[in-house]
Amino acid sequence: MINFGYTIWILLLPFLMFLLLGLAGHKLKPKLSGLLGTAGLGIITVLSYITAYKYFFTSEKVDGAYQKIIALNGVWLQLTENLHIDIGILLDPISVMMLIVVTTVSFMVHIYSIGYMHGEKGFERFFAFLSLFSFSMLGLVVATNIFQMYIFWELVGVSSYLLIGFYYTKPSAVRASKKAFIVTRFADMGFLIGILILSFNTKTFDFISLTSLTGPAITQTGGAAFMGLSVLTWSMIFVYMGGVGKSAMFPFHIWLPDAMEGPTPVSALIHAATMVVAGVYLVARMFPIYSLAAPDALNVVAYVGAFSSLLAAVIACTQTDIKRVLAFSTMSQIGYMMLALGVSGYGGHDGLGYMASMFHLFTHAMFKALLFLGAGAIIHAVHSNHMTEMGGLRKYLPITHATFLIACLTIAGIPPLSGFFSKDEILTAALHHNKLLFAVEYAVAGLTAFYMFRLYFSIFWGKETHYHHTPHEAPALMTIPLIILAIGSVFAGFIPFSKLVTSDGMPFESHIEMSVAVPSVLIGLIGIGIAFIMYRKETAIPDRLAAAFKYSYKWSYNKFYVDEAYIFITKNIIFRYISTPIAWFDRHIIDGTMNSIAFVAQLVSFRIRGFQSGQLQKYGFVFVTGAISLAILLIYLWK
Amino acid sequence: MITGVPVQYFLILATLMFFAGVYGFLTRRNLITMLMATELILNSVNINFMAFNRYLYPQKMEGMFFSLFVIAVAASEAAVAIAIIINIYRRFATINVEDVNQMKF
Amino acid sequence: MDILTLFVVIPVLTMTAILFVRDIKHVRVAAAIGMGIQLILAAVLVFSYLAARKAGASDEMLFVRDYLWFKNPNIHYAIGVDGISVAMISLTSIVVFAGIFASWEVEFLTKEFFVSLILLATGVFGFFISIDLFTMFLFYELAVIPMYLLIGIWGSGPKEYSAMKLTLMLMGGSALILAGLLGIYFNSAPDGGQFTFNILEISKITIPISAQRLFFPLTFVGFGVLGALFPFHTWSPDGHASAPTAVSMLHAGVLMKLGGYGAFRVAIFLMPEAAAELSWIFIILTATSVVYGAFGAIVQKDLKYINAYSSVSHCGLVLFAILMMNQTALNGAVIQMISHGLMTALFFALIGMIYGRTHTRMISEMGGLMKVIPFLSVCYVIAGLASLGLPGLSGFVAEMTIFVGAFQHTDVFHRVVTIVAVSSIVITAVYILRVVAILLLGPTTDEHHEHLTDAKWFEKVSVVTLIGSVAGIGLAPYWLSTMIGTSMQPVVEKILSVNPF
Amino acid sequence: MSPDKFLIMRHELLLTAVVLVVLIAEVFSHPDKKGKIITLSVICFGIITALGFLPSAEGEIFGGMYVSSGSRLMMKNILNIGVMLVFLQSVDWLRKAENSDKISEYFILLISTLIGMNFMISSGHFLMFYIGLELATIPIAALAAFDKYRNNSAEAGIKLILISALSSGILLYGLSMIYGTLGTFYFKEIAVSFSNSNLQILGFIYFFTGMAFKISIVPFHLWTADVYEGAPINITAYLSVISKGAAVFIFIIVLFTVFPVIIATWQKAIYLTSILTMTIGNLFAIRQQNLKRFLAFSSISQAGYILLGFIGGNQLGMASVIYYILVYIFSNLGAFGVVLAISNASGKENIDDYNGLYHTNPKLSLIMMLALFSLAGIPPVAGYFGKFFLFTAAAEKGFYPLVIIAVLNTIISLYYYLLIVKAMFLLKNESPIEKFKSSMYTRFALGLCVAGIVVTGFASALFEFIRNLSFGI
Repeated sequence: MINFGYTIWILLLPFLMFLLLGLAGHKLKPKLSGLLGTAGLGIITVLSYITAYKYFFTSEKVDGAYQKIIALNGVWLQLTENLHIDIGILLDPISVMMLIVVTTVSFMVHIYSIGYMHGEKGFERFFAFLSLFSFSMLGLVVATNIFQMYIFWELVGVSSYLLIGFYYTKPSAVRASKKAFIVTRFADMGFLIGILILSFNTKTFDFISLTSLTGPAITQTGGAAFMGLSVLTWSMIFVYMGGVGKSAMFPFHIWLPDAMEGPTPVSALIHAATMVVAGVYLVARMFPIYSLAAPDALNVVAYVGAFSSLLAAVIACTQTDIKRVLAFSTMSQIGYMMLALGVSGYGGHDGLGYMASMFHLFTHAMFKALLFLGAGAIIHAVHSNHMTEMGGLRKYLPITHATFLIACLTIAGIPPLSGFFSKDEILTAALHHNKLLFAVEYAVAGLTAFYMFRLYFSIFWGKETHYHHTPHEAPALMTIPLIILAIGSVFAGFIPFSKLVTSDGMPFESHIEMSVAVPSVLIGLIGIGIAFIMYRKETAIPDRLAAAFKYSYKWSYNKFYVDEAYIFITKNIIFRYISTPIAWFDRHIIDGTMNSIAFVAQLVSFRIRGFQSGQLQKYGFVFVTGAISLAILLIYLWK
Repeated sequence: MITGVPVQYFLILATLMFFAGVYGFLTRRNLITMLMATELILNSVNINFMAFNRYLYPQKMEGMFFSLFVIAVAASEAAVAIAIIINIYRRFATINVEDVNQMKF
Repeated sequence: MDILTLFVVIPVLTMTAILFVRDIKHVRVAAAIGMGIQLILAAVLVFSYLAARKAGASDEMLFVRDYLWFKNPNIHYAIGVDGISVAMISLTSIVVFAGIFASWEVEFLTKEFFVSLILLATGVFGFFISIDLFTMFLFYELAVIPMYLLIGIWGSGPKEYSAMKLTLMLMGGSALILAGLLGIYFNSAPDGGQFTFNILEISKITIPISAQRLFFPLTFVGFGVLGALFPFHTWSPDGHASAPTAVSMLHAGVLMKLGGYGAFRVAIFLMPEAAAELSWIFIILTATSVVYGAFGAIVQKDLKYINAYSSVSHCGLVLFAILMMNQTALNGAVIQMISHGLMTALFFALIGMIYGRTHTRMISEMGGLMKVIPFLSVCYVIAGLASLGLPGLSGFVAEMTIFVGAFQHTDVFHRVVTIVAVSSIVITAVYILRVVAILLLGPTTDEHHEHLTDAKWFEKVSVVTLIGSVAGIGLAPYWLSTMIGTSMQPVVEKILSVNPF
Repeated sequence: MSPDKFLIMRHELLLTAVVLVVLIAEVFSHPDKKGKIITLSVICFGIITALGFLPSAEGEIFGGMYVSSGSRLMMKNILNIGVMLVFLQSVDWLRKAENSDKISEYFILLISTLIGMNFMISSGHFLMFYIGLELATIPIAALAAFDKYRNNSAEAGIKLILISALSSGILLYGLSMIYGTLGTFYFKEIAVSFSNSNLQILGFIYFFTGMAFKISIVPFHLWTADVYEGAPINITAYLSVISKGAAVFIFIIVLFTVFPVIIATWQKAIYLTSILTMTIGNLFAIRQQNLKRFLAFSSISQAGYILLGFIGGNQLGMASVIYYILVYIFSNLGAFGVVLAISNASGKENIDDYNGLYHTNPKLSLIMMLALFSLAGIPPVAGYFGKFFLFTAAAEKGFYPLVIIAVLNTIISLYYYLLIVKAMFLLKNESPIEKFKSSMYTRFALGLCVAGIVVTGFASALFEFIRNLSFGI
């Protein structure tokens, strides 16, 4: 048994860094605080690579399967005798893999940000938030129990809120951050309810005992049924709701495009590589339950994933804001991962989808971060993020151009780039499980290739727009991360994932199925081709097409009006038809009742003042009547 | 023993006097008359006392004494009342009880 | 002089000291010193309590003192604390301390202000230490009545109206409590023997169920009025809106907790059978007020109204948890009392400071304050996050304990209602973020607000004290929750003995 | 019967002595030295108040017509204290020019009413009771009409004297029935031979109305407000505290010792009337502007609360009633003392004249607030304990509905007491009552009241003492 105790620093370091930069940041020099943050993250990155090495290659396996190792664990809050929230570190293939992803991308982004955010107001605040995010994300990844995951889940939520709203004087940014937080919060409510139901039935939060094949969750799958689904299924669906929110799946995807209001490095880190895949990670973490005990829930996962990826891909084809295009492509790719999980089985070769999903998560983190950082470099250069205001940038930004191209090819699934392998695995899994879903994903592959290259061509080729000042290549601090990530996304495909990250820890053989690979590559090429024709040089084709499919274009351009639906619900239903009436009711009915009591007292007191008429004889009359009536009452009526 | 006059007669008389007094108190507008009405009430009580004493408990004289005291007290009460009524007359230039209602409600 | 009585004596001494000093500056210094001592004393109490427990003191209450006061009716001056009251006492001393600093700049009738403020505090401390129903009730009313002057004299807006309404509604509640207490007293010896007001002794016997059916609602509603139980909460918005800063702090932060604490200590603890029988009514009411208060807060325009309604929601959660009547939920209730006390005091302090600068509480008339007064704004954001239950701050701990606890019920009704209550976390997020977005973020709307000055030192003291405690509880809740949990044992045993869930 | 037996009636004898002293002083003092009489009589009265506390023999004289027991002595002492306070407070008023020639009348009449009350309290026979009652009533009518030159005063006098004549007439009528059925006036004998016949109950009810008139219980209260408003303030204070207190004392004694047989009947009567009294008193008090009238109605509702002590017929009840009267003396006289002082200084008697009083006369406002809180039953002042014991006494016999109605009524009364607090502390006034300094007597009296209000509550020994002396059925 290897001692992983040092991994505590993976959590502590960024937290301390956050406290340092948050409390004393404004006293430090911006440069220094940036360096501090980056250095801290560098250390963590090193630590996690060491951890990965030790875990995968030196930790002993039990009959060939990687074990779940509790590096350390402590009770944080005792709830009931057997329910307690722990804070700890759980190491297993996926968490270690996520450690790599998070630290790597985060480190890159840190370096990149030093250049990108140079001279921004609140530089140190930015790095403080980044450290907070890294802390939360790592905590989420290594969570030993579902409640710890929920805790850090909320924390990543808030740090994303803070980072999206980083330019807090910009109303759009404020709105976006608010939207992101509330939408995900709503989803998290589902997550919480799921946790409550689950823990009520299993009496534990702990992942290991939850997911162990002999654990209460899987063995006692029965329980009271509601609408034909077992309690467990319901709880898993609720839990998945949280994942849907974080991973911007339909119908909770609306926050993701707006989240692009944040600084581009943030988009790269949070809204492309790490936080948004938390949902996928959640499902993967609970995978045995989904797969063995709640297959219906797993189907929900699959279909939601597929639909979201298709929707996103269609929308992405018509967006003009490059970051939004990338955002939708992120959503689409995550849809892939969800689908892969959804179509996967548990154990051995059935777990192909699971492996593929994790694989894709890994590669996607690389190339999507690369894309975003590239986009950042471009925006940095032209001070706009509308592709209509770009064109012919390839000669100004050679490095960015190269890396961006690599990334596009990767995401389009062109071999031998990493994207090809992961996507191929997913398609294979889908094909074996469900033809319909396969078809959808197949189409999405084509669309992906198309919109990515639409983006690529209209930025780097297309019409030469005259810029106010000639764009220039980004500084080295920004280009180096690009290059590193490019290398990563080129070679990541050759990592033998099926040996390392599998549903049950047992390595298995995976191979390229030509029957899937060839068509997928083909459709990718077709997509690229169409994009080439339409956007290589500026032509009238796009407009004519747009005119031809006016309505579908309009719908897609307006993201199928989901936002509008939401605004309707919030503004009209909640504000106008619930809150306002309640406020009114409270002020006028309830409070009115209270006041009316006083009023009634006054009124009565005014009405009965006639008794006190000042007429002596009336007094005498009342006196005598009182005496007599009292006598009658007590003698005859009420004896 | 007063022959042929049963006690009921006295009681009935007393009761009539009592309610006559009460009626007078409630209806007569003149303060003096009202005072007299109260005297009527007190006297009805005296009759009661005497009658009871004489007929039912002749061996003890409590009723008699009580009525004596009542008479005395009534006199003093009248004295004070009359004095105040005179003052009323000074102030209000009337002794009509209905005009003496400055304080009300 | 035992340590608990000191909690009443020191404020009294402070008041006398204030009465004798001449200068305004010395007045507030005296107040600050007195309450500082109180704070230290609270810390001492906490540590000596934990030490005593560690030493194996297993009684339900520690530091118990019992002096006969009136022989018949059998009234004692009986005091004693368990973990719960220790926690509440430390909460109180923190909030009062912060409140003194928050009201550092009271110019009008300063002496009287601090005296009444500390009088209120005296009542609260006395309430928390006493285990004799009579003394408890005495301190309760003692704590309520200064509110009238505090709001009426130093308040703002329709202060006379609000003060009168608040006082009368709270006193109405206490009237019901009085009836309930008498009922409990005369049923405290069902099988002969001496009647008693002593909570511990009453808890040993079972009050006849017929009596409970009458007196449980009386006491619970009576305390519920102070705990902002729907529909008796309407004093809260007006009262808070009109009250001066420190008073809102103390009132929402501490005084409203008297309601929850009393409902728990008297209504539930002494009359569990009736509680179990009738709880469903009140559970529905409280669940309503949780959601209702949150929704009501969404559309408010006045900062203090928003907070008042959020207090309705949060205190509703307290009563809700109390009615769930199991270990975890009750723990949660106490933690929620403490956490809400701290963060709402923080809120009101900040609102007062912002109001002192911008001279408006209408969020529509402010905007972009983050640029101008970063310290206060950041603290406001932190308070907001605490209030919407962000992990790492106290709100999360409390709410999660309550939800998990409440969800452990075997019957579906409780669980469904719990889910309803859970939905409040979203609504809370909505109104908190709405305020933060309008008030602090975005461009500065009013050019007069361009040149505001940030917090002064005493304001920082007040705010930092509170944030420190909020974060402390949020980061390391274990000791607090165990301290409460161990003291909760006897209560839970009594409850379970009569109605095992 | 040896003369030293008469020492049992020490209070009455001493008071009579004081009356004589004052009379002689009046006769022999130089016309422009009348002011001295005030000091003289106050001092004399102070002395006898002190003497009253000396241990005294218990027993009966005049063949049981006059009974003296510990509880009755205590009641007399309590009344003495109250009268002492009234005297101290009325010094400033008496020193005014228009009263210079009526000083000794004032003292003589007042003390003679007190003598009447003392006899009434220690009566063991209805004749003694009746004499005491009338002696306690008639001079007050004269006192109410004391201000010859004020219409209201005369009106108050006439209203009081006539209504009291009516009520005593009715009371006597009731007594005559009881006499007719039982043939005795001795409390003891009545108690043993009292049966439940209608005639006796009728007689009892007429007696009840007579007492109700003195205590001003609804519906026999209507004279109260007018008389209180019209009479000079210190007379009002006297009426509202001393004469009401005395009536309460003798009433509870009679109920407990003479009519225990028909407890069921009078419990019903008291049940009804107490609810009526509290509620009506409060409802009328809400609207009042004149402070004397206001306090009149407040005292009516207080009477309603006091009845809660009667209803149980238990020892705790009697104890709490006596205790409450003591507390009530301090609280009400505190309030009246402030009103009197202010009216002497500025002639203002309306609530809205009091606006912003705190800023000019903080001490007076604080005393007023304390007194009002005590009347409203706010801790930690004595009134709270008093009310608590009253309610406890009622609850002990299980009259919970009555208790709940009572506590809810206290909210209304709290409301109008707070109205005055509001006027004094919250409201602003462009022409407030200017700052003034009242005489040493007044300040001493108010000091005593405050001391009483504050101390009486916490001093549990006092309540224990009272409780040991009091008795139940």
